[in-house]
Amino acid sequence: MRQRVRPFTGRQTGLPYAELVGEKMTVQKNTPLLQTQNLTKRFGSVQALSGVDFNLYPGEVHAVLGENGAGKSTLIKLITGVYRRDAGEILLEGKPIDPQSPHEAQALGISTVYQEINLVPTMSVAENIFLGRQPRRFGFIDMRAANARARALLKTYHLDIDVTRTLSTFSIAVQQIVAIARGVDMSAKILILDEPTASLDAQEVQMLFTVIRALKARGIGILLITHFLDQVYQISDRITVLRNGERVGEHLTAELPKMKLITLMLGRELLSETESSGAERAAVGDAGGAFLRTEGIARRGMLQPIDLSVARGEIVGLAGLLGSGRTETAQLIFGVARSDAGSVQVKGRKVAIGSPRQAVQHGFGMCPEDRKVEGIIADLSVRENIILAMQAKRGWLRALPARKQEEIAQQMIAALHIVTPDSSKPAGELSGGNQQKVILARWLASQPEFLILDEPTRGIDVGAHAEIIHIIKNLCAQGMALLVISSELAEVVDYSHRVVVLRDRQKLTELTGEDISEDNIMRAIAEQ
Amino acid sequence: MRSRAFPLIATFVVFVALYLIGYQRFPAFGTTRVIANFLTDKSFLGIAAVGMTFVIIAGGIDLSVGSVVAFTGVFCALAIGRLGMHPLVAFAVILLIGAAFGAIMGAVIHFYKIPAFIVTLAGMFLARGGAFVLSQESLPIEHSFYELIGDLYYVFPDRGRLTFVAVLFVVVLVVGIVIAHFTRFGRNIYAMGGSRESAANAALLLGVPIGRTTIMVYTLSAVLATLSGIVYSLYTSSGYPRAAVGLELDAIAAVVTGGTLLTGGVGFVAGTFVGVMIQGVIQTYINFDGTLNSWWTKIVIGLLLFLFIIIQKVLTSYRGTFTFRLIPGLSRRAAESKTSASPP
Amino acid sequence: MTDQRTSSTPAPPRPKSSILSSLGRLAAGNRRALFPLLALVLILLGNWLISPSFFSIRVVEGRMLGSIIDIFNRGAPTVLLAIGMTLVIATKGIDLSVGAVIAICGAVAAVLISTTDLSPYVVMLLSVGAGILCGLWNGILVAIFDIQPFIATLILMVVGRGIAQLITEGQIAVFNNPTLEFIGKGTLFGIPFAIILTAIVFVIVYLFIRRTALGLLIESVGANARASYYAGINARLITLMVYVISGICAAIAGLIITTDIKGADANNAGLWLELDAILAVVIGGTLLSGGRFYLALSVIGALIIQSIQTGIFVSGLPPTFNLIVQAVVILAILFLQSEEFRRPFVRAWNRMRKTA
Amino acid sequence: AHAQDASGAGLTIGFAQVGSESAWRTAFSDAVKAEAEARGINLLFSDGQQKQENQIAALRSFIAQGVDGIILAPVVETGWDDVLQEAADNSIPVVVVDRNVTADESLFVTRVSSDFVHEGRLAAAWLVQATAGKCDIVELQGTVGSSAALDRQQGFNEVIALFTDMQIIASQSGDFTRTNGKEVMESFLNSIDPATICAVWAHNDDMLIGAIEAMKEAGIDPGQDILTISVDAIPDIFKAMMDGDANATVELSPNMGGPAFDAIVAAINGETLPRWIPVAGGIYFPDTAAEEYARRGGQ
Ligand SMILES: Nc1ncnc2c1ncn2[C@@H]1O[C@H](COP(=O)(O)OP(=O)(O)OP(=O)(O)O)[C@@H](O)[C@H]1O
Ligand SMILES: Nc1ncnc2c1ncn2[C@@H]1O[C@H](COP(=O)(O)OP(=O)(O)OP(=O)(O)O)[C@@H](O)[C@H]1O
Ligand SMILES: [Mg+2]
Ligand SMILES: [Mg+2]
Repeated sequence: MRQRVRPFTGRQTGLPYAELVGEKMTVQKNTPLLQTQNLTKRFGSVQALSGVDFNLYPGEVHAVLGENGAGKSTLIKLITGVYRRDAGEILLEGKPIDPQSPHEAQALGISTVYQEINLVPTMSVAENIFLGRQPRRFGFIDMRAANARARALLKTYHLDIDVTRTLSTFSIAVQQIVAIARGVDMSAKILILDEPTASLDAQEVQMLFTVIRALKARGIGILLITHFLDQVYQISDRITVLRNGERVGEHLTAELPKMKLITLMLGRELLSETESSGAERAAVGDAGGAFLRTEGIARRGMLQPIDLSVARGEIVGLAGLLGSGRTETAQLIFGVARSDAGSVQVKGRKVAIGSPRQAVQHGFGMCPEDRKVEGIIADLSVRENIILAMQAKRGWLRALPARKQEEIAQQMIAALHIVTPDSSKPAGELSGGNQQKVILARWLASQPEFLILDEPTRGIDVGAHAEIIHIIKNLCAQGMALLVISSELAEVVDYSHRVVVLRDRQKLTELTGEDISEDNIMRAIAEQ
Repeated sequence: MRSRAFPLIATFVVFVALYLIGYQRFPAFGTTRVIANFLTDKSFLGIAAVGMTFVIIAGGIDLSVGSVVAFTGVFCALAIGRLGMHPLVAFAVILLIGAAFGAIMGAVIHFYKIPAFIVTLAGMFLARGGAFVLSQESLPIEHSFYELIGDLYYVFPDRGRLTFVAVLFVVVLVVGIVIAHFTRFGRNIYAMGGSRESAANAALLLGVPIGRTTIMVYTLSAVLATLSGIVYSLYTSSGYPRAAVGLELDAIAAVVTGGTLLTGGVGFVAGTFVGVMIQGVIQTYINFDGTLNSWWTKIVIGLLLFLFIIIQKVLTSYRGTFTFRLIPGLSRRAAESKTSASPP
Repeated sequence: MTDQRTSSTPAPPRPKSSILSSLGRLAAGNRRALFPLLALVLILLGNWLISPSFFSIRVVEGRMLGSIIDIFNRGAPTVLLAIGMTLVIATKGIDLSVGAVIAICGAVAAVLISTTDLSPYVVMLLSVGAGILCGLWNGILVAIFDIQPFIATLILMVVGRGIAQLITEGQIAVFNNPTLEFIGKGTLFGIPFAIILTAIVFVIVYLFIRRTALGLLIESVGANARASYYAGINARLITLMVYVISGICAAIAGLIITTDIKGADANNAGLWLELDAILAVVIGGTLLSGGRFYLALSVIGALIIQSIQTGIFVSGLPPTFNLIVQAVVILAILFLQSEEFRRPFVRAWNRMRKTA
Repeated sequence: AHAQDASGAGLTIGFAQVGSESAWRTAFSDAVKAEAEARGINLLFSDGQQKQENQIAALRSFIAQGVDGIILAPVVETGWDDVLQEAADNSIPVVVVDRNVTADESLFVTRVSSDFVHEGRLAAAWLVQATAGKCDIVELQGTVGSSAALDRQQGFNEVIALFTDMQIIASQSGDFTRTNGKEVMESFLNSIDPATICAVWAHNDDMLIGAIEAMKEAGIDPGQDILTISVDAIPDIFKAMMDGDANATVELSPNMGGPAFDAIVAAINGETLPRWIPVAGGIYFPDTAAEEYARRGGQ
C-alpha cells in the first residue's frame, strides 16, 4: 500500500527533498506562524512602535522584552486589532491578515491574555472563561456544563474555587490565573501572554510553564512578555528585544547571556545590585522606635488576629503564598477594611483608623496591589495623579498651586524615570510599568512617615526594578517605616530587616537578621 | 455563600410584603381582578421595560421608548384607518420601522461615539415630533381585529380578566429572560456593560463584538418599545401623539427598582418584572385609597418608592459594613465573604 | 490657580473663567472649545438668516430688548442648572430633581412673600435654603445610602413637584414685591438682572471649584471612586457638596423663573428642564461617565439649546415641528463634535489639499 | 337597582381626574370634591398625572372595588372603549366630564362639558366686534396636540376665516404656561414690529398673563396697544382686567361636579338622560372684573 503513494520530491515545493521528509520542524521553521513587517504606531507625540519586524514560529516560546514603555503591549495590540497600525504588514501563516478587533483575531486563532487583567468583573469566573464560546445545548447556553468545565480547567492550575462566584470578589492573583486559563484554553494557533506572571508566586509560575510546554508540544506558537528574566531563560526559545519602539535584536535564548540582554534592553549597564547585608540589618533593628504597632487586629472572614510592628527606618516584609492574607493585613492597617478586633498604636498612641483618609492623616501611605482599579486614575493627568494623595492630605480647601504641582510632578518623573512626554498626559495612556511608578510617586509626594507597598514592583522592568528597590532602601535610610508585600522572595530577602510570614490568614512566624533567607521563609510556610 | 440572585429575591420579598400590606387594608387586593389588572394595566410598560433592561445592562440608556410608543400608535391608527391596512400588516411594517430606528440609534452610538443618553434623547424628540407631524389629534382605531383582540381574554371565577396583552407581556418577559441568560448575545450584553468602566474595554479585548451587540441591543429595545406601542394601541384602541409621555422614566425606575445597576453589567430581567409590579401595587393602593389629592399622590408615590429602595438596600447589604457601601464598587470585592482557601 | 493643563493628545485644557476667554482659546486652536462655539455661532447665524432683526437690540425704558438678549435671559435658568449639573455629572452622578427643586424654591419664595411679613432678602435666603435642603437630601441618598443617583434624584423629582403643589395648594401663587421681582424682571445697566446674576453665580462656582482643590477631587472621584478612596479622598463629602451646589443653582433658577412671571407655578415651573441641563452638559463635552468636566462649555451648551428654542420661535414654523427641528439641530451639533464622524471628511480634505 | 336619594348621599363614586397641570384643573378638582362632601358622597379621587394609562388603571381599580358610579375627566378623547365596556359589564354608570370621548354612546351615561370649539368661536366673535373685523392677531397655542388647543384653534379660525382682514400673523405654542407664554410673546415682539400687532389670542389665561408681562417689559400697554383675549376665566385674569391689562376672557366653568353627580344618581334610578349636558360658559369683560374676582376667591 505505502508504495503506491507518490514519493515526495523537492520539485513540488522547490525545497530539497531531504528537508521535507527529514525534519518536520525545519519546514515549519521556515514558514513563520506569525510575521510582522515594519509595524509602526504613533500615539500623538509618542512613537510607540517604529518599523518592527517580528517572527513567531510554531512550537516556540518567543519572549518579547524591553523596558517599560518600550512598546511591547502596543505590538500585541496591533497584532490583535485593538489599535489600527499606521504602517506595516501582519502575516499569519504567510497570508496577510488585518484583524479589526480582538474578536476577529480570536477567530483567526490568536488568543491573547492582555497585560492588565481584562475580564468582566461583574460576571462569574466560569462565564469569564467561556465568554463568547459558551457550551450550548439546543442552541441555548448550558451554564451547568460551562461551570463543570471551568472547574476542571482551573483544577489544572490547582485553583479550587467556586466558579459561579463573581470574578471581582477574587484576589488579583486568582483573576490573573483565570485570565490565563481562558487564554490557554482558547489558543488554537497562537497564544500571546502579556506579563502573565506579574502577580503570581513561584509555584503558580511553574504550573503555568508546565501548561506552556504542553502547548508548545502541540505546535502552538507562544509570544511571552515578562520582566522576570529568570523566567525568560527558563521557558523561552528565542528573544526579541524592543527599545523605544524599535527592535534592537532577535536572539536565540541560549545564545544571549543575561547581562548582554539587560544591556540590550536598557541601552546601558544596569545599576549595580547593591549592598544588603545582615550587618546592616542588625544596625537598624528598632533604633527609631516602633512607628506602628498592631495588637490582635482582625476581621472575621478576612484575617486572624495579628500582631505587627514597624519601626522608623525599618523595612518589614510580608511573605506568604497567594491568599495567605498579606493584602488583607495591609487593608486592615490602612483602614480600607475596618478591623473588628484588636487595636492599633501609632507612635505609641492608640488610634482608630476607619478609612484610608484617616490613615493618611496619621502619616500612612499605601500603594495598592490592583493598580488598575485601586491605584491609577486613568482620566487624570500624570501630574494630577502624582499630587492627589498630597492634595487629599491638605484637604480640599487648600489647593496646591499649579506651579508647585508641576514642580513636584517633574521631580517625581525624573526621580522614578517615568516615561511620558509631559506631565499632562492622561495616566491611563502610560505603559503598565510606568503607571505603577506614578502610583509610587503619588505616595512619595505625600511624604508619609509609614508606607505600605503591596507588590510595588509588579510589572516593572529590570532597570526600574533595581531603581525602586534602591528607592525603598533610601526611604528607609531616611527614617521612613515601610511594610512591603512582594511575591518575589528574593526581593523580600534583599531589603527586609524583618520578615513576617503568613499562611491561611494567620501570622506564622517572624524572621529577623541572619534568619532571613528564601529557604527559611519557604520552610516556615511549608511547616505544619 | 450568598447567591447572586439574592438582590432579586430580596426585591421580590419586599414586593410581596408591600402587596400584603395592601391586601390587609383592602381585601379586594386578593382578587384575581386586581392581580390580573396589574398585568394588563402594566403590560405596555412591562414590555418596554424588558427592552430597557437590556439597554441598561449593556451600560446604555434608551430615552426614546415613550415617544416610540406614541409614534407606533399614531402610525397604526393611520395605516389602519386611512390606508386600510390590515392591523397585522401594519404591525409588521411598524415593527420593521422600529427595528430600523433602533439600529440607527445603536449605530450612531457605536460608530460616532455619541453618548446614548443624547442619541436616544434626540430619538425621543424625533419620534414624538414625527407622531405630531402624522397627526395632532388622537385617532380612534376601529377594526374588527382590534375588537377580536379586545374580546380575547380569560375570565377567572371572580371575574378577573386575563387579557391578551397581559399574556403577551408574560411571553415577552419569558423570552427576555431566556435571551438574557441563555444566549451568547445576552451574555455579551452583560459583558459589555460589566466592563464599561475599565479603561481598555475588557469586553472588547475578550472578543465580544461590541459594535454588533450595541446595535442589536438598541434594536431590541426599539422593537420592544414598538411592540409596547402596539399593545398600547390595542389597550386603548387608538393612536395619540401625546401618549406615554415619560414612559421611559417609569421603565427605568422599574428596571432599577428591580435591582439592575444603571452602571451596567448587573441585573435581571425578572427583577424588572417585580419593578413593574411594584409600580402597579403602589398605583392601585393609591387608587383604592382614593383620598389623596393630586400633590399627595405624587408625594406618596415618591415616598413609597423611597421606602422600597431603602428596604431593598438594607436587605441586600446586610453583610457588608457601612464603610464598604459608601464607596461604589468597593463593596463587591471587599465586603463579600471571602471563604478561606487553602494554598495549593 | 491658573490652569496649565495643556496637552499633546486631544486632552483637555480646562476653559477659563468666561466665555470671552473661551473665545480666546478658540483662537489658540483649542479643539475642545472649538466645536460647541462653532455650533453656537452657526445657530446664531442661522437665526439671523431667518430673522434679519435677530441681532438688533432696542432700548425701551432703559431695558435692552432683542432676540439675542432673550437668549441670555431665557437661557439663564438652563445655564444655572447646567452649572450644577456639570459638577454632579462629573462625579458620575445625575440630578433629575432640579426641575422639581425649581418648583419648590419658587413656591417657597412666592408663598412666604405673599403670606408673611418677612423681608424679601430673607425670603430669598430661605428659598435658597430650601434648595440646599433638597441638595442635601439627594446628596445623602447618593453619598451615604449609596443609592444610584438616577433613582435617588428621581424620588425628589416626583415628590418635589408634589411638595411644591402642597405649598401653593395647586394654585399659581402670585405676589407683588418689587424687590423680589427684581431678580427675574429687573435690569442693571439695561441688562436683565437674571443674566448678571447668572454670570455672578458662574464666576463664584468657577472660582470655588478651581481655586480650591474641589475641581480636581470631583474629577478624581468621578473618574475612579475606588482609587480616590485609596488616595485618602473624602468621596462622601465631595459627592454631598456637588448635589448641594446643584440644589443652590436650581434654587436660584427657581427664583428667576418665579419672579419673572410674579407667580409660582408649581405644576409647570422647570418642567423637563433637567433634560435641557443634561443635554447642555453633554454638548459641552463632559462625559456622563464622570471624570473631566468643562464648566464654561456647559454654559455654551445651554446657550446653544436656548438659541435653538428662540430660533424656532422667531422662525414662524408651526409648533408641530418644534421637536423635530430641535432633534435635527442637536444631532447635527453632536455629529459635528464627533471625531469619528469628522474623520472621513478631514481625510478627504487633506487629500484634496495634497493634490492641489 | 334600588332607588337612590337624589343627592346621592351614601354612594361611593370614583373620580378619575386628568391631573393637576394647571390652576384651573385644581379648581375643578376642588369643586368636585366640595360638591361630593356637601352631598355626603364618598368620593374616590384619582390623579392621572396627565396620562391616559393611569386613568384607565384608575377606572379598573374603581371597577374592581365595586364603586356605584364613575366620573371620568378624560385626558384624551379616544381609547376608552374597552374600559368603559368593562364598567358597563359590571353595571357601573360612567359620566364623562370636561372633554368628550369617542367611545360608543351606550357605554356611558352622559357627558357634562363645555364646548372648546364654541369657546374659540366666542373669543373670535368678540375680537371681530372689537376690531370691526380688521385685525392682525398673534396666537399663543396651548400644548401641541391637546384637544383644548386643537378645538379652540378650530373654533376661532372658523370665525375669522369669514373676515378677509382678520388673520393670524404668528402662532406658537406656549404650552398653557405663564413662563412659556411670556417667552413666546417676547420673541413675537422681537421678530414682528409690535405696532402691527392688533391682538393677542391665547388659548388660556395663564399664557396671556405671561404675555402681558412680556408686553409691559417691552413698553407696550397690553389691553390698549394690543388687545387681549383668552379662555378660562381664572381669578388672576380678572385681576389683570382690573389693572387694565386684559380685555376679555371666555369662561370655562369648573363647576361640573354637581350635574355629574346628578346624572349618576339619575342613571342608578333608571332615568334616561340627554346625551350631553352643557355647562354654561360666558365671556367676561373688565366691567364685571372686580366682582368676578371677589366671587372666585381672589385675594
Ligand atoms: N492608548 C494610548 N494612548 C497614548 N499613548 C499610548 C497608548 N498606549 C500606549 N501608549 C504609549 O506608547 C508607549 C508604549 O507603550 P506600551 O504599553 O506598548 O509599553 P510596554 O512595552 O508594554 O510597557 P510595560 O512594560 O510598562 O507594559 C508608551 O510610551 C505609552 O505611553
Ligand atoms: N490557590 C487558591 N485557591 C483558592 N482560592 C484562592 C487561592 N489563592 C487565592 N485565593 C483566593 O483569593 C482570596 C484573596 O487572597 P489574596 O490574594 O488577596 O491574599 P494575599 O495574601 O494578599 O495574596 P497576594 O497578595 O499574594 O495576592 C482568598 O480569599 C481566596 O479566596
Ligand atoms: Mg505593557
Ligand atoms: Mg495580595
